Amino acid sequence: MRFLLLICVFLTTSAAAQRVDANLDCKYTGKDFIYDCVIRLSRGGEPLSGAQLSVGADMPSMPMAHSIKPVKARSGKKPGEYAARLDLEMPGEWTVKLRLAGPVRDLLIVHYNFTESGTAPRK
Amino acid sequence: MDEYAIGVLTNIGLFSFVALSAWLLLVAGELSFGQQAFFGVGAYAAGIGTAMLGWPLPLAALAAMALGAAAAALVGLPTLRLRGLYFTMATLAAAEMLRILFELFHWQIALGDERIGPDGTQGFRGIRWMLERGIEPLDFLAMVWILLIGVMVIFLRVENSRLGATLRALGHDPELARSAGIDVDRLKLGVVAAGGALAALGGALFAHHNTYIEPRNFDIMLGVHSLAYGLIGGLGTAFGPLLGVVLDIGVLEATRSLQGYRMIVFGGLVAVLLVFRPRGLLDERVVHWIRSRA
Amino acid sequence: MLRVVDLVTAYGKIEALKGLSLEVREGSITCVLGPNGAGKTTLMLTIAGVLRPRQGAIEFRGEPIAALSPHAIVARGVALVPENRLVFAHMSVLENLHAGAYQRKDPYENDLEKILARFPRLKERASQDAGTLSGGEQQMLAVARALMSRPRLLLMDEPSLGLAPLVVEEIFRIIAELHRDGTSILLVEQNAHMALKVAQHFYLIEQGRVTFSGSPGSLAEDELIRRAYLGSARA
Amino acid sequence: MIDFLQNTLDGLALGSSYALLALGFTLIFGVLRRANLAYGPAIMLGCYCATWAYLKTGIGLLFLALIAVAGSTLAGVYVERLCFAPHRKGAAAAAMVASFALWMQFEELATLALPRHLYAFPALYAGGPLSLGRLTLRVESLVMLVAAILVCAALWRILYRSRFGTAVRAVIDSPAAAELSGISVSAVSLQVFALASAIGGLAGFLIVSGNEQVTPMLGMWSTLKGMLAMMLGGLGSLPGAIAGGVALGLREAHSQWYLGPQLRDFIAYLLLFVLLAVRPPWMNTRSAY
Repeated sequence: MRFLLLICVFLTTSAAAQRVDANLDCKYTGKDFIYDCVIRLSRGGEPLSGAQLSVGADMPSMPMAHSIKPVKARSGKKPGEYAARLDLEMPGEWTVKLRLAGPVRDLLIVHYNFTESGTAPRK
Repeated sequence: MDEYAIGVLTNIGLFSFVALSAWLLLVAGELSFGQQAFFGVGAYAAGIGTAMLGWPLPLAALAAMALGAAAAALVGLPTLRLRGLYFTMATLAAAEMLRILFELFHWQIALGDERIGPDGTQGFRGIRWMLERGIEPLDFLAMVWILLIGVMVIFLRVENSRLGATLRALGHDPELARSAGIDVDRLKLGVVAAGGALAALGGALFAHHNTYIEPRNFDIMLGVHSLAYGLIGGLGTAFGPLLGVVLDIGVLEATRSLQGYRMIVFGGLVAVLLVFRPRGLLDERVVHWIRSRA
Repeated sequence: MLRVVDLVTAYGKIEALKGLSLEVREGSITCVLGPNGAGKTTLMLTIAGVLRPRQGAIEFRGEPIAALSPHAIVARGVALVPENRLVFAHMSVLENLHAGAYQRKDPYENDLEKILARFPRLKERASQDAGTLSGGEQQMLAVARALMSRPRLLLMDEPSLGLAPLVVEEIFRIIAELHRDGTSILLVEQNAHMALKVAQHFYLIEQGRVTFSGSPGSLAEDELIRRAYLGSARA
Repeated sequence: MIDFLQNTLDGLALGSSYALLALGFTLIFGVLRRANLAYGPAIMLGCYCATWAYLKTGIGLLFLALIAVAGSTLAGVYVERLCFAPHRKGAAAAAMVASFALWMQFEELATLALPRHLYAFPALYAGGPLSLGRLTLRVESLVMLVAAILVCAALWRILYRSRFGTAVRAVIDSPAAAELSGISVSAVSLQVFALASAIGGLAGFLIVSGNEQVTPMLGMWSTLKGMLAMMLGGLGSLPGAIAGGVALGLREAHSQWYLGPQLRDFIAYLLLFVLLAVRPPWMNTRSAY
């Protein structure tokens, strides 16, 4: 039954909803490429609070393997801020995947360069 | 099931498509380093279909498969007579050309307040068909595996048919196959096109799973891994490449405690395994033995 | 000098040798006769180490050699002149001869001179690529290359196959010379008539087994030749 | 015109590094008739050993070169024993995939030892480039060119004027006949692997000290460029490897100047694809060297 429903959903089209924006700011903890990250979410310029957020990461080459185990983010100090600790295997470029559940359902992809001083957006 | 387990199982399913397509050529006697490109063709085509043209996913996936088969046949035609390393290098060259074309591919349209479409090396984001329809990761997982099982059923049927025997004859000795009256060129072209379509289907699903693709997703690493899966799992049955993927991703996930040493352990294990089983775990002999028991 | 005991060699499930035994005495020419498919070439390849026997023993000067690889068997003094004249086609005649002496540690310039003197045709073509030689010349080269390793025992697999009668005579003249110089020879031949002229002892093998052995003359020649070409089963 | 000449000069320098890489690749391919995917990664590992030693002790360039060569050679020997020695008869696919598995090993080993993506490597030559009229030539390029010529000459001597060379060419010509002549195919393969990896290590050292940096990407880069140059020159031919390397370098330098890096690579692969499909006579050489 659920499968039939799914097929119906597949064949429909729908309009785009308003998108969530994300940015990331990580600090290197100094050991084994563990980073403490602050994630800021906003929608239409307004901070987005109360979302259930999990954070994962992939290397750009081989996105279906070598991914780190996603972690759940905690709510941060300010509205729209979330905190997560990422345990990366190596520094360098990572594709960070932010999966939102809760009030909004979304998947956001951002690119960052992880170095020993912190993160910088790619290019 | 938690989100993480769903993710791992989905990845295994997605990888299996491109591994099966490399395996198909391996059974026909050729090493292809180029299946990742058709995976990429499928990903881009399906992404453009749903995100830019507003098609439903099934239609976009079918278009992706057609395009993947066409691209593979186009690469296959001039290389039909190449054997061994020559064929392998030709597929690699073609795949890298396609990847560079993805890097040069800019085509964006305005949708709402943002521009959507492939943007060269910056990639193609916003392939949000699943999210817009509220399809849950678990449903997506079910869809991937239903399609994969469908493909497997076809493979296993072909395996026991005359076509399967012909295919293995071709892989065993193309000259002998030719002299036995098999139209080797047509058969090989068919295999190449089928492999392209299969990889493209995987790519179409991958693009929608990830919502974002970029040219580097389709570099040679993916191609060589796909090839390795078929050979590790075994050339005797279509379950071979699946076993290879499960072993690789499964072992990688299970050995998180070995973080940093995983590839050292796994790489060594693969090399040693191939010493003892050069045609993989489920090679023709094992498959024959299992069949005779069943 | 060479003792082969109860040798079994198989290709997959098909046994080409089914418990074959024979012996080569020091300083003798021993000939192996038999119809096509009797296992003669298999025997030679097994002694030379190219094929692994499934069971049985091969002893050379009291030492087991059955598990060794071909190059190690050459180092012990057994050299094979293979049936299909495997020469290094893209190397010169001289380089082929140097390759034959590869495992020798002593200076071998004298031997090289002697061998070139024995094969004047090769001396004329010393710097020519071996692939450009005629069939007979290639056969000479294969023999000369094997001799460069200074073997105590020379295995020759059908040295006269496909060669013109004059060349065949030359080959047999060389075989006789080598024997006079003290080299032991195990010879496989289809040309029973020529072989029996030079051999001191012969074995008749059929379907992977020895069916007769003796010295030339111990079996009537017409009977022998019939069995060597056709086999007794079909006779 | 001056641009054209300068590009040609740059291409020649780049091409000599490709030629060195292709020489090693060709040696291995000639003897084993197998492509060694771990060739580049073994070179990368050697260069990482040198980088590691430099960071720990700060020793001089000559020692670094020795370490790079020794490291690559050891890694090459390991690859031969585990991936190629067991698959001498048939199983070309297994050998190739096994060498890929070891590539993964080497890459992880390198990133374990030195986890940053990029490390500085001491410069081969501290001064500025030479000027020849309006043209400039980097000293590093000159060294690379000279090294390529010297290695090629030495290799020619080894192959055509030594006992070992006779054995190598015999194995290439016919492994079966070589064994029957008393030549151990297994030992010759191992020695050739070591020699080729040592040449690769030298090439790698010159490349990283010329670029003054080292990254794990060196592995894939060396395998790809070496293989491309080898294929362009025809499989398993030493002069072909040199010609293929130089041709690749020249073409890259020119197309980079006129077309930019992406089209440069695109044209490299297009050229290879067309050459493979058409198969001009020099790419059909069965004979190695």
